[in-house]
Amino acid sequence: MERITIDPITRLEGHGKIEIFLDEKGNVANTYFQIPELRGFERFCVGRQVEEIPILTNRICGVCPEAHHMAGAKAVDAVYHVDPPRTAKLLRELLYSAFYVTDHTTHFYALAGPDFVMGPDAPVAERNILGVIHKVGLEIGGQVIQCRKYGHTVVEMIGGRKVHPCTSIPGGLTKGITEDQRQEIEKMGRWAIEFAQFSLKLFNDIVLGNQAYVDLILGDIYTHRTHYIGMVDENNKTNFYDGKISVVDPDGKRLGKYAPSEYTDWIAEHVEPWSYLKYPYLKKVGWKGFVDGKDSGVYCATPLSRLNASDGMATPLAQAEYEKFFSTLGGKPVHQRLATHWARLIELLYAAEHWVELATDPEITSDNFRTVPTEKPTEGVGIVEAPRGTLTHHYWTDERGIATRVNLVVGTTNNYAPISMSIKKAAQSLIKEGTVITEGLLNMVEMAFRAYDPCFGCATHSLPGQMPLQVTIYDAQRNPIEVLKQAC
Amino acid sequence: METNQTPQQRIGVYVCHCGSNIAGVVDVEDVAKWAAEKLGHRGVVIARDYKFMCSSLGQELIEKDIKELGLTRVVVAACSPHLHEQTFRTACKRAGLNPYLCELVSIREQDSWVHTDRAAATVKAKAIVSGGVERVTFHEALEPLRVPIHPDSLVVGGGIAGIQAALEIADAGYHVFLVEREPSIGGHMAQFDKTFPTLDCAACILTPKMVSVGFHPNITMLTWAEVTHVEGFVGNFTVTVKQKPRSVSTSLCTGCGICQEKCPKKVVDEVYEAGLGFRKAIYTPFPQAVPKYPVIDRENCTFYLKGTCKACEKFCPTGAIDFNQKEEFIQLQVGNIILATGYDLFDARRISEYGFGRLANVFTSLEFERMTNAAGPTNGNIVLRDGVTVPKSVAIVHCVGSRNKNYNNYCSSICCMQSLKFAHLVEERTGAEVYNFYIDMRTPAKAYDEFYQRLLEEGTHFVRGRVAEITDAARRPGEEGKLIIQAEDTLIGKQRRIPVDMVVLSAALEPRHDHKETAHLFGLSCSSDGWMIERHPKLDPVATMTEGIFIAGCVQGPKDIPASVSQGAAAAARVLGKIQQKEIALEPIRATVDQDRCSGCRICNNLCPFNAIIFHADRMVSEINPALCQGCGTCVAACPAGAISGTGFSNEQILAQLDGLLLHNIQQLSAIP
Amino acid sequence: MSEQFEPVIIGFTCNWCSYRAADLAGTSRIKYPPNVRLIRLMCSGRLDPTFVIKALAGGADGVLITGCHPGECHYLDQNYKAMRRYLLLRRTLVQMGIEPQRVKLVWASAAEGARLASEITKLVEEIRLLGPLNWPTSTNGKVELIESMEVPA
Amino acid sequence: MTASSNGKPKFAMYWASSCGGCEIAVLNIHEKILDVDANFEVVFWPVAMDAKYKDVEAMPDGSILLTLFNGAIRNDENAHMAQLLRRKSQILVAFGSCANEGCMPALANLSSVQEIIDTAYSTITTDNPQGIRPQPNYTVPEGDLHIPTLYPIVRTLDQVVKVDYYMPGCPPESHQIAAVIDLVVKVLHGEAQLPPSGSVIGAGNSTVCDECTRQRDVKTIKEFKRIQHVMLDTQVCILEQGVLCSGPATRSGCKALCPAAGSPCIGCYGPAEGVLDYGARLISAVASVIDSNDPAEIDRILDGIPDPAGMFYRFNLAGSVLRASKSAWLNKPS
Repeated sequence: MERITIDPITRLEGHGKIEIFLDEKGNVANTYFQIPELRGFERFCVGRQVEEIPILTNRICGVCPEAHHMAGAKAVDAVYHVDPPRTAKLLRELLYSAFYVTDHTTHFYALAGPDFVMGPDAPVAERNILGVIHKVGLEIGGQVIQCRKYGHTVVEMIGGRKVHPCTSIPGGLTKGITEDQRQEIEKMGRWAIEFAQFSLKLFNDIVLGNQAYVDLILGDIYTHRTHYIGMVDENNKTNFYDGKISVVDPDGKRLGKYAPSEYTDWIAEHVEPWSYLKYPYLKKVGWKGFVDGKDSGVYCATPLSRLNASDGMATPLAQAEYEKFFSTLGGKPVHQRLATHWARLIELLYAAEHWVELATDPEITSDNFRTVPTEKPTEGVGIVEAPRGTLTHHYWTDERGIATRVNLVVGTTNNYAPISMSIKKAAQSLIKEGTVITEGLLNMVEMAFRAYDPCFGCATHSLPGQMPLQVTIYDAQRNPIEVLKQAC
Repeated sequence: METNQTPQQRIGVYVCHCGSNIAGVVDVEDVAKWAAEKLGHRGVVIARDYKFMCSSLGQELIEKDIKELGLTRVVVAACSPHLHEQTFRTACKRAGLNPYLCELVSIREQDSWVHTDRAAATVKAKAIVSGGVERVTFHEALEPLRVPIHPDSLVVGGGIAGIQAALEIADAGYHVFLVEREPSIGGHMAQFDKTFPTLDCAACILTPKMVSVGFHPNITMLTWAEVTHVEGFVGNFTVTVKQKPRSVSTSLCTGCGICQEKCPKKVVDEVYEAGLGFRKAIYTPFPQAVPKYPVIDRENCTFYLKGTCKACEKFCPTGAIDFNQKEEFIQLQVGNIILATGYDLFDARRISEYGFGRLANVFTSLEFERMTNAAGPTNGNIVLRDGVTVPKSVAIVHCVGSRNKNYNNYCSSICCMQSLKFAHLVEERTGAEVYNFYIDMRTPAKAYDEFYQRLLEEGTHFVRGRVAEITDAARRPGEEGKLIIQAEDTLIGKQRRIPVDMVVLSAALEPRHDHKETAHLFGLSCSSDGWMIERHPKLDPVATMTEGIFIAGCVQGPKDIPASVSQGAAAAARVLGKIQQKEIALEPIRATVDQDRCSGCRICNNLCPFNAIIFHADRMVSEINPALCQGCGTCVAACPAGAISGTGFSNEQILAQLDGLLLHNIQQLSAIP
Repeated sequence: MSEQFEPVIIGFTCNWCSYRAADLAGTSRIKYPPNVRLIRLMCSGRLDPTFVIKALAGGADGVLITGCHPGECHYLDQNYKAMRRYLLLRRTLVQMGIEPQRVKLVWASAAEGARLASEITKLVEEIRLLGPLNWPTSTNGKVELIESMEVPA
Repeated sequence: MTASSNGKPKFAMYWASSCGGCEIAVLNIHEKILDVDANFEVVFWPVAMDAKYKDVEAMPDGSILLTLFNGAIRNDENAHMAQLLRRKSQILVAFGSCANEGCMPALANLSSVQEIIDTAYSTITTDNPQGIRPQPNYTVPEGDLHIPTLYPIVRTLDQVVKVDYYMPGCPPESHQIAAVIDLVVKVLHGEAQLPPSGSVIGAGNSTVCDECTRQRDVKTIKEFKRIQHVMLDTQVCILEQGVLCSGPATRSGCKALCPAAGSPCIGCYGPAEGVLDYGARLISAVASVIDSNDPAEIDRILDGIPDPAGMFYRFNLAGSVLRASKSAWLNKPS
């Protein structure tokens, strides 16, 4: 049997590895997407002082430590049965919105951008952020860097540090912000709104304006009819920091909403012996393997999922884009994975708008940002929407507040099954009777991949969408007959 | 691992046989051979064994190698550094090697003397040598710290030992401060009548010394005073003395004694008269008191209690009475300190079966001393409590509170002779029958046993056995109204009941009740019995572990007058020796702060009991004053930044020694038998 | 020699009390097992927990920390600092899977040669019962095992 | 000095078992990144470019001038890459806490791998009736699949290969990274000298307190408190307020960010110069200032530190003298 190995960087580096097996006819028999790393946070968080865990779990992922810090913070609030003052919540959410802006920007320009801006067929060497800058103009590069700077500035102001924030503790934050800082934050937020609008316009002009891209997006290769989940507020509008998790089926029908404490009724994780990463699925529907449809518990948790699972966006500009999104793509739910890039930009706009809302809240500079817990610690769940999926932290403690048990269902993990399915589908559509459209294969698989913005830092530790692929095609004797490479 | 990066040195290893003391248990030749073979890669260029390394020949051996082989480090495996460290350091110095580049490791006290298994002891010796080799590699060439010695001295305690010490130093021409807790110097000896074995009058030999102390131009007497604080170190002590208010101006008082006559308040004299006699509220403890000035005992003085009286003031011809005197604190600068604080007498009440305090005619030795004293409460007459009846039979009990695991294990060493003295005085003054109950008769010193022989001839009865009980419960005819001594006569192996009129208990000498506080105050340590520990029990009996602080008399352990006097003189000689040196070389074991690396976290700041660590708020760094640092290393161990290092006991040295002891430096452990 | 396990114990002594107690044990010819090897410090206050950890990691089966009795420290009260460190270190070592009995704090004055000897004898027996520590980083431990070890299926 | 075709020396950056925060920190030097581009030929940097592993293997030994290696050694792949890059690089820098001392993920060294795996695949949400455990080698109908083998304990880079320089921090602060890049560029232009091999770079030579602006007094601690239970005074030393702070023992260089933000230093910059065991230092310091001489009371006070190993070895366990708990070493569940 012939075997194709798609191995990011190399089999020995191991940040995610794809094995494609062909049958005798040369068609795809099966594909395996393996995650080769386990660090065991669920074990070594046990025995720690529970207030340490939001800092500890930062180290799960240096790309979205803010997400882990927030989920952890909410979990320890729950463990101590303490409700932080409104100011604390505002500040945490402000930090989180700024982080979202940075993260989505990075992904769109550095990772997804090249595919569209440069075009899928552009030479490898140009298909990177520098290529984008050359094409669209240096000032864009400048603005992307500017946007990252602004985001990290806010994260540092509220979170204490640019990477791995440290200020969230049970009952609130260890610090507030001054009026001067608030003004600076507001200024940066208003800039971010413009930048987000500009980005949407860019997407509009370059992508939606180009029928080839639109066809690509709507193409069947990238379509999966899965369930979708995403956090919504009390008005069922998309929210990143707080609310309930809305679950919709492939027809867009809402199966229900669960509160953090109820997550175990909804989510379960399937284990395969050939990968360290588990496969979350909808418990109520059940695990039916790597398949689409209403009867399969496979679900997706991405910007696209969040839009599918919500009734709209809580801010006016983003709401408008939300409506345009679904009307353009033929109503809810949207199953085409490449649309995720557009959805991400809509979230970018929402995050920027919300950033300013929060920065202009009169209570944001109040020094009432701590409530000292008085109750005995027990158990608590904290959920936030990480950019790459719903993030759940669940801690149990003894009466001294020492963790006795920890469970984590992490952002990208939610999408492990759908990603595997997309890979298989891409492979199947491109490998027929032993003929391999190599150039396309590489590219298509990579794009399928990138739509999810997979962050195996969260599951293992490589970077979002940083999946430079190398495809080696082996003949039946397992001799490499062709090697192709692809940059991000 | 440290061991791989140690600078290469040329090390000589010298293993001592110490006759058979070490060689008897440790295979010293093998140890030396092993060191040469197995530690060559660690820098050992020569390893020898020798009968007595400390002998001049042994030392020459080392010096020769230093010169000829160009040794840069020396390890001697022999006895405890506390015995011969200096010896070998000096040897190195003679050969031109900095003395601190020599390490003496103990394979005698810590190996051959405590182990019997030859093989195991030899392995341990190898490990110890290996530890020394690794450690010495990190030794630095050091210069001893030289500090000037303040010529003045402090003697604490005005008993015979303290008096002797003070006079010796003062006569040599140096100034002495003599601090005494009581109103007068003299101590216990001033309470005695006769002294054994010569039976000469205690007062007659003591008073002249007291007087010369009083008049000596080089002695400042601070009586009715106590040391409250000691700071600094050898050569440079700062001592704070609390002068309790006498309520009498020493500049005006002539010591005429009228105040004592006129004072209406009689007080039982628990201290000097041992409770047998009375004194006034304003008093000098005894007629020959030095200084002559009385003190007012404010607890008992009517004026202080009721606010009226002032009889003393009324009658004082010089207007010396000063009711408003306050206590003062005097600071003294001294170079050396002699501690001669003496002993407390065992409280015989603790042995209830002996009935003291319950049975009227049971007396303690000190009561008896006062009774026999012509100037005492009974004018020297030996009588029962009623003050008139002369006893017809007297029992003297030895070892009361001594050599008894319930009280004190030790022998108080003076009781036997004291009891013999008592027996003789009873015999001489009353002709009564005298029974001495003893466990063992201890009369070792000059002319002591002769005195015992004399007593035997005088017809004193000696019963060998510990007294079980003293009771007034008569069981047989002839016992009525008597005190019955119940004891086993171990010589005839019989229980005996002996009725007597009077019993004298030879009470033990005990450490001062406040010996722990004293030890802490002066930075000394006490044995489990409570006596201060000397630097060496045989070779250095008056020095202590603390440079510049000496002990003399009973503070070091029970002893009689001659022994106390000679210790006082010996301590004085040691002090004079130090003063003569003018300056003293101190072990350069000190901690220092690396100013660049100190973060000013202030963890170390209150860890130093000698206040050697100063924090510079301007630069936010801590610094150590080498003059005050005593080198304990606590701050070195505590500094979280590793910014404090300690010479002589650096992390490198200790960790290297550790690796050596664990034989990490040896490639294959199989090399060890 | 018999087959029984002979532990190696590192003892830290204070120059003023326990080291002299060891000397006294020697001069009094009091016997104790040869398993302990002493390091002299100026004071138990000099004891850096690093020394204890290094000893255990370096192949010692036990560590004895000695100092002057409370209140009798030659440097007034530095031995209390040693006690505080010891109590915290011991809690940490337990988490590292090291039996607390392997590290012992004993007060011994310069006069207590006999006591020091009997404490050493006791400790040797206790550790003999516990068996070897053989910490993998030590020469007698098996540090190679981590290169080779596979996750059990 | 090896120059590439375009005359520029070769640069590489790699992650082993890490979180990616180090890469983010490097990206956060913003414009400075262009200096790297201008002065180096980046031959291997998974985050920023297509990384051709086979090409790296093909390079002559020592042909990469500078490699920044972040992440700890958790499995055989990490170890393999460490050895490969050691061979190919003239200067290998342990970059970030994981490579230097293990970082927080090395707290895994308190448990056996077996416990870690058993825990991960039996959590409350895991649907795993047959108790499946991932296998390094597994045969599916179509063929054999391989995933790396976890080592019993997490190791630091220099426990696997020789390291030339150490750059601590979780992650290293961007201003420090920029400073180091400046230095290297200067060296390339012969305007500066490299520090002696084995040195720590991109950090201060004191500890965090040196950069902390809080007022400090002598320390006497009667009670240890948990941060959630105290309203910390923003002006006063956190440790003096009874909350454990690693500042005194932690190498300076971060500008005391955490204390400035009202939370204690967690120690990510690791031990100060010449310190053998970070945790032991901190234990010694903290215990020394406990304000009691009574063993029973001291024990009561110490109950305020329920997880000493976790607090004192938060970042440093893999780099500590003991390196791991006995159960981890022997892979025997405690």
